[in-house]
Amino acid sequence: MREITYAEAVREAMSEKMREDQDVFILGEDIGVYGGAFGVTRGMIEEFGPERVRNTPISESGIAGAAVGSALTGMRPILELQFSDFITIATDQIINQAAKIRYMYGGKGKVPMVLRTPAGSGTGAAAQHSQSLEVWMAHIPGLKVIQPSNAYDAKGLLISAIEDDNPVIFYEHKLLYGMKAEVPEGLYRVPIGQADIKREGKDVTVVATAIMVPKALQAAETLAKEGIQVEVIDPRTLVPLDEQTIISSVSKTGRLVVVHESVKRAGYGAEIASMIAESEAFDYLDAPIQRLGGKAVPIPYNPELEKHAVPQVEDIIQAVHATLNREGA
Amino acid sequence: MREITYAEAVREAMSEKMREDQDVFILGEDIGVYGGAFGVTRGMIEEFGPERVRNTPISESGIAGAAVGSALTGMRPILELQFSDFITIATDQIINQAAKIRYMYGGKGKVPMVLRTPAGSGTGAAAQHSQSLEVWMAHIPGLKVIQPSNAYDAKGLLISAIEDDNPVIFYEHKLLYGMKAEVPEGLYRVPIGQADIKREGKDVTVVATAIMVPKALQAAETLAKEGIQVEVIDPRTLVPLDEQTIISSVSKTGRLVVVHESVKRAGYGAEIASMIAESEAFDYLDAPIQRLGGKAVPIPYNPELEKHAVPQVEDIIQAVHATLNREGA
Amino acid sequence: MNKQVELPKAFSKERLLELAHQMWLIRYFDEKVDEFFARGLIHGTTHLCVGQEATAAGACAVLNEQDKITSTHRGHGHCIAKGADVNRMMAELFARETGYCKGKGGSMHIADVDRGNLGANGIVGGGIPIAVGSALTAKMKNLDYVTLCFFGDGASNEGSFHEGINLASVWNLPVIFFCENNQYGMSGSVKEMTNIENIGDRAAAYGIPGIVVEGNDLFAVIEATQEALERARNGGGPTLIEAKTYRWKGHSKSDAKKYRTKEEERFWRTEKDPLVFMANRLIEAGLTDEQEWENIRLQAKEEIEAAVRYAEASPQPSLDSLETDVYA
Amino acid sequence: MNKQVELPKAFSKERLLELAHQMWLIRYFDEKVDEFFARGLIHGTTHLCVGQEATAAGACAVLNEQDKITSTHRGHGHCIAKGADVNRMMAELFARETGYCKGKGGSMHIADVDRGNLGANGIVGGGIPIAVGSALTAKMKNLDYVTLCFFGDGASNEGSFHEGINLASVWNLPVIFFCENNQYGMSGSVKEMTNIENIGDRAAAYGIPGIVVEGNDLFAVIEATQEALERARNGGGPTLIEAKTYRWKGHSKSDAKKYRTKEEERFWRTEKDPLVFMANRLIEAGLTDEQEWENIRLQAKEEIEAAVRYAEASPQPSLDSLETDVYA
Ligand SMILES: Cc1ncc(C[n+]2csc(CCOP(=O)(O)OP(=O)(O)O)c2C)c(N)n1
Ligand SMILES: Cc1ncc(C[n+]2csc(CCOP(=O)(O)OP(=O)(O)O)c2C)c(N)n1
Ligand SMILES: [Mg+2]
Ligand SMILES: [Mg+2]
Repeated sequence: MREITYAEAVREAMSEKMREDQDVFILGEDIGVYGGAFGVTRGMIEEFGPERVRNTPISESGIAGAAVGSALTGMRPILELQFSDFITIATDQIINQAAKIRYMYGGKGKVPMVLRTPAGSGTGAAAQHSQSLEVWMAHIPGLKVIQPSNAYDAKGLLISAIEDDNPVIFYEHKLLYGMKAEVPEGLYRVPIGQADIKREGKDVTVVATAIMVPKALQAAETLAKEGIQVEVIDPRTLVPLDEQTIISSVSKTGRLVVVHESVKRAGYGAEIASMIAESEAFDYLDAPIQRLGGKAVPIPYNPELEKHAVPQVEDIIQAVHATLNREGA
Repeated sequence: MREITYAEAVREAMSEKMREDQDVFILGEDIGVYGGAFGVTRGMIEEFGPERVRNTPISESGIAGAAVGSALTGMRPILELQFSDFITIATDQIINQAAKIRYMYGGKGKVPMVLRTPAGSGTGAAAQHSQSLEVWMAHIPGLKVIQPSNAYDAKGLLISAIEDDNPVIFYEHKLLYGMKAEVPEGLYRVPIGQADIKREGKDVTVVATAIMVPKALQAAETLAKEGIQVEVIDPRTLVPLDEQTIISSVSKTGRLVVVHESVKRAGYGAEIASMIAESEAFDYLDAPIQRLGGKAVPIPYNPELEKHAVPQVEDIIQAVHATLNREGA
Repeated sequence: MNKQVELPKAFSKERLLELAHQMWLIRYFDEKVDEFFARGLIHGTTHLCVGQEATAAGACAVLNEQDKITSTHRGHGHCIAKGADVNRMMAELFARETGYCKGKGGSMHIADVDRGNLGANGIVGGGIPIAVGSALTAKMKNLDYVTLCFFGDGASNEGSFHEGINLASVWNLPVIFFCENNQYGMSGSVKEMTNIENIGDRAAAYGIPGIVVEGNDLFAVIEATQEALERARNGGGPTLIEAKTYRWKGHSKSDAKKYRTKEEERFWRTEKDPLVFMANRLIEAGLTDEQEWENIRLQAKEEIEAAVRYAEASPQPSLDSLETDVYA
Repeated sequence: MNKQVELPKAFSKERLLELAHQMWLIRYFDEKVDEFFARGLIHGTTHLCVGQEATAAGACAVLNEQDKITSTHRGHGHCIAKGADVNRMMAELFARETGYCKGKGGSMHIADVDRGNLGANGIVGGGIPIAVGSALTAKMKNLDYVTLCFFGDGASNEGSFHEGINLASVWNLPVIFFCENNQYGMSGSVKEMTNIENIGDRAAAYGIPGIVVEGNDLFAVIEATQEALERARNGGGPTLIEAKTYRWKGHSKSDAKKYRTKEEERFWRTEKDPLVFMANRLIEAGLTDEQEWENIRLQAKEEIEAAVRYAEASPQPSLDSLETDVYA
């Protein structure tokens, strides 16, 4: 099958849905001829025109609200925020409005919108352009939260997200944009709420998200050479979370390492680790759960510092070793 | 010793610091003759005048930025946000600016500000005025996060917060405002980063925050009658977190229940539970950790529904029973 | 702003009396809510629009059923004026299952999306960009409706006001930004919170027309809104209307009103009551008399009593409903 | 806006030539950064202000050492104009320990708080309320400094613009809002993103003076800023200045510039170069000649080469520094 990049997969999902459904449109800053800050919408305004690929003023809260209002009245907007850090300017509309409208209104009205936004460090853009705040959104009832780790999942999940009748926050990772995978043409769906076992193994479960999935797979590869069989699980969607897949895996392996790029303290890894600590898998745990996450620092500019601010393949390998060197509890 | 309410304690901390230090001032919506949405600043404009008790337009992002800018240039602002839900409008200034400035500037500049804001449900104010989003702030490096559960702690912690050279988010709970405790006159400090054992016990550790502290104490009282000795720990400050006090307690009791009002999913309880699951206390755990938190719903208006959306005394009692009925793992 | 406008020609006598009835409904609804609050029989908080009946009624009077509104925390009047059933509104305030939001929303979140009320909003200014989005739908789907966005003088200092109006302007959307300037936010006087005479003048910052109107004169409000509505329907884009009015009551339940004088309150209550103004105009024009007017008033009053009975007789929502309606 | 302003009387010949030198420094600094970026030797992203030298230099020319600025993502010019050391700036772009931020901040976060540069900002509009806060300090502490807040045309559509200026206006603060209208945001043309002729006209929405000025004319910028500065120092409150200019380069590293025409670019480069304009004026006035001007240019060029050498010779920050500087 042909291979395309993650960015192309995201674009293709949007384009195919827009061809099919007139209610779907995109809005965001510089998504027109500029093609968006990361080139994801490149070429789309040429196909769909400026009404449906709608360049906006620099007004994150205004355009988020416009997305909410248009969704509430029958459109299916896709809002591109240039950097996920800018959710901080749009949070009222996302979490006080979009997430709560249906509930506050007693089950009437719906807000079928997708907020797509690139997250993560590794591009030298420093503290205000490199955050991973997905746990904020995962904490808010009424939202769904998606973090695809490869091009195939990105396309299939984005199609599901666009078809979903709820506000969906769709995190893209900047360092994944250029990575290729086999991606079918045409509409297909990856279900929201289904984790994916990216690699099977019996010795230790590594739950990784977004850019940490390829890193975990790389770590697993190295560890396999030492005879350690790592099972790598990608939740793919944080809300809803496919708890069962993770519980089953940990019940089998008895060991869990959770890894994400986002700051470790109060990151989503804490939810996964706690969920396991509360579940029936607890009784199968042979070692303390290990969480890996970003250090408690803003992302620095210097490339070496930047790299060390978030987990690397080596850290995952080390964590796996550490958990295996533990006697059963 | 005289007893005063939590709201009075907060006011006294501000007033005493303002008498002592000309750089301290308050800004916020309706904090003047109105006395603030919850009456916390009542009487202060009469003493300190409108320059230092500065009524603002309804512009959360603007006034948060004004606080940041004034702190960066030598003042020590206290920003009152009327409801903690409105942090959603000020998050850029709080987390992209205040929290990161010093780091981004390579250790130069400081932002000694306190953001005081009432959180929590129980007042019938419904979904947009009842949230507990403290975990958002706890996830952000560069901030300190405080959640006092009684009048004594509120005053002592607020004084510490005002004297701290960093941005501090100070969560007050609406239902605690009217509760009284013995509070000394004059300046005293409760250190930031020191948990408090509100009740000693040997059978199970309950870590509770804010309004859940009095509820946990009530549960402990009831359980004591059954011969169950609950240790109730109030972290008081989420960042920095006094991990050691919690680890020691759990190592002693072997059982942990974490309870907060905030939505359970990806709430701060997940951080506490995971921290324990990773710590040396793991080996002492005799039962899975139990987390109690708000249900995954926006806070509803109806008083009965509202009550059931967040943990109640009964739920804590049940969780303690459940954890005690478990065999050692 | 102070000239006396003509009675709206397009409005029959019946329609005008209907509006009188509506304004009385609004007044009595909020008077009743006030009473029940004071007696501790309603929970939460509430923001009453007594004294502001003419802005709600006048602005909505020219809208049709397809047109939409976004409302505010002080939204009971907008809601009634957009045609809501006072029974279900009152039931919502009583947190009953029969309420507009099944008891989940309360005063600040009453909505009736199907009939064009996109909802009250607890976030000051929060509804402004949402109204823009609604107008965007109309434009993109080629629908004929106009969206009218209510907000207060206080909200005009929020970033959402600026961003929302700028968006609507550059996209030339069919939306009316309707500012009810009741002189105060919670306590902050518009004179201290802005440095300009008229909020309507802010329209110039977006290249759209701004109109300042006497908000307690129903007919002036109708005239201004009609003009804006026609512009919007004809592709002329947004208008900012500022209607000067006054809230008689405190901001919300516990308000000592120290930020304003008793004299000022008395002036607005006695000299500028929108209902007295309307009665005088209609009687003057021979369209009603004191007896009929009194009947209308009593009729509205009784409907509100009935709404209370309806609400009180309605069931509480079941606990099972706590976790429903989160997702569609 | 198009009248030719007088050379500023308060400025000696030496001072004017110093400004010429500064403008050349700005130009060569950013040209050099561009080159190093293209060669992959600088990391991250950067926003160059080549073509906009007169706004940075002119606005800062009237400020004293105590006065403060807030800057933007496109901030190298502001930084140099406020007196920064180009060595330490370049070292920061090279992510070295000797950089202004010890390599932690990079292009978008250079600050020099002690000398009144409160920092560049990666958030469009983010610096506006911060400038207001800085001005508030001046007022509350009775300090004599004025804060000048740089931002772009794109930023003027952010809520922070509206909230910040309104606050400064009602508090009558000593602050100058200085909008560098370079015609585009990232790609969005100001003509499509606002519906008005001049961003300066938005001042009226806050009851403050608005000035629109030719941004590539150093002397016009100086005159306008001087007027605003005096107003601020004398308790007259804020001013909004809009300076029309143009960025020669793309928005940031990868910009095909499809949103504008080659002709437009050529026009600004050839007809409106702020350095050519300045040279002509000074030579015309007999304050310099071509030889001297050329020497100034070469001197600046060499300083930038030296800055590169300084940066390249500087050490990388140690890994230990990763976790320091988070808290004070
Ligand atoms: C974003 C936000 N800030 C503050 C509040 C608290 N608050 C509720 S109503 C109100 C005053 C609003 O004033 P205005 O817009 O003039 O409307 P009015 O109450 O006068 O109808 C305030 C400050 C809020 N609900 N939302
Ligand atoms: C809040 C926010 N939104 C979007 C961006 C991405 N961005 C960076 S610069 C820029 C354009 C800014 O335009 P303008 O204010 O005119 O400044 P200029 O780049 O022209 O100097 C954009 C959209 C950002 N950094 N911050
Ligand atoms: Mg008002
Ligand atoms: Mg620009």
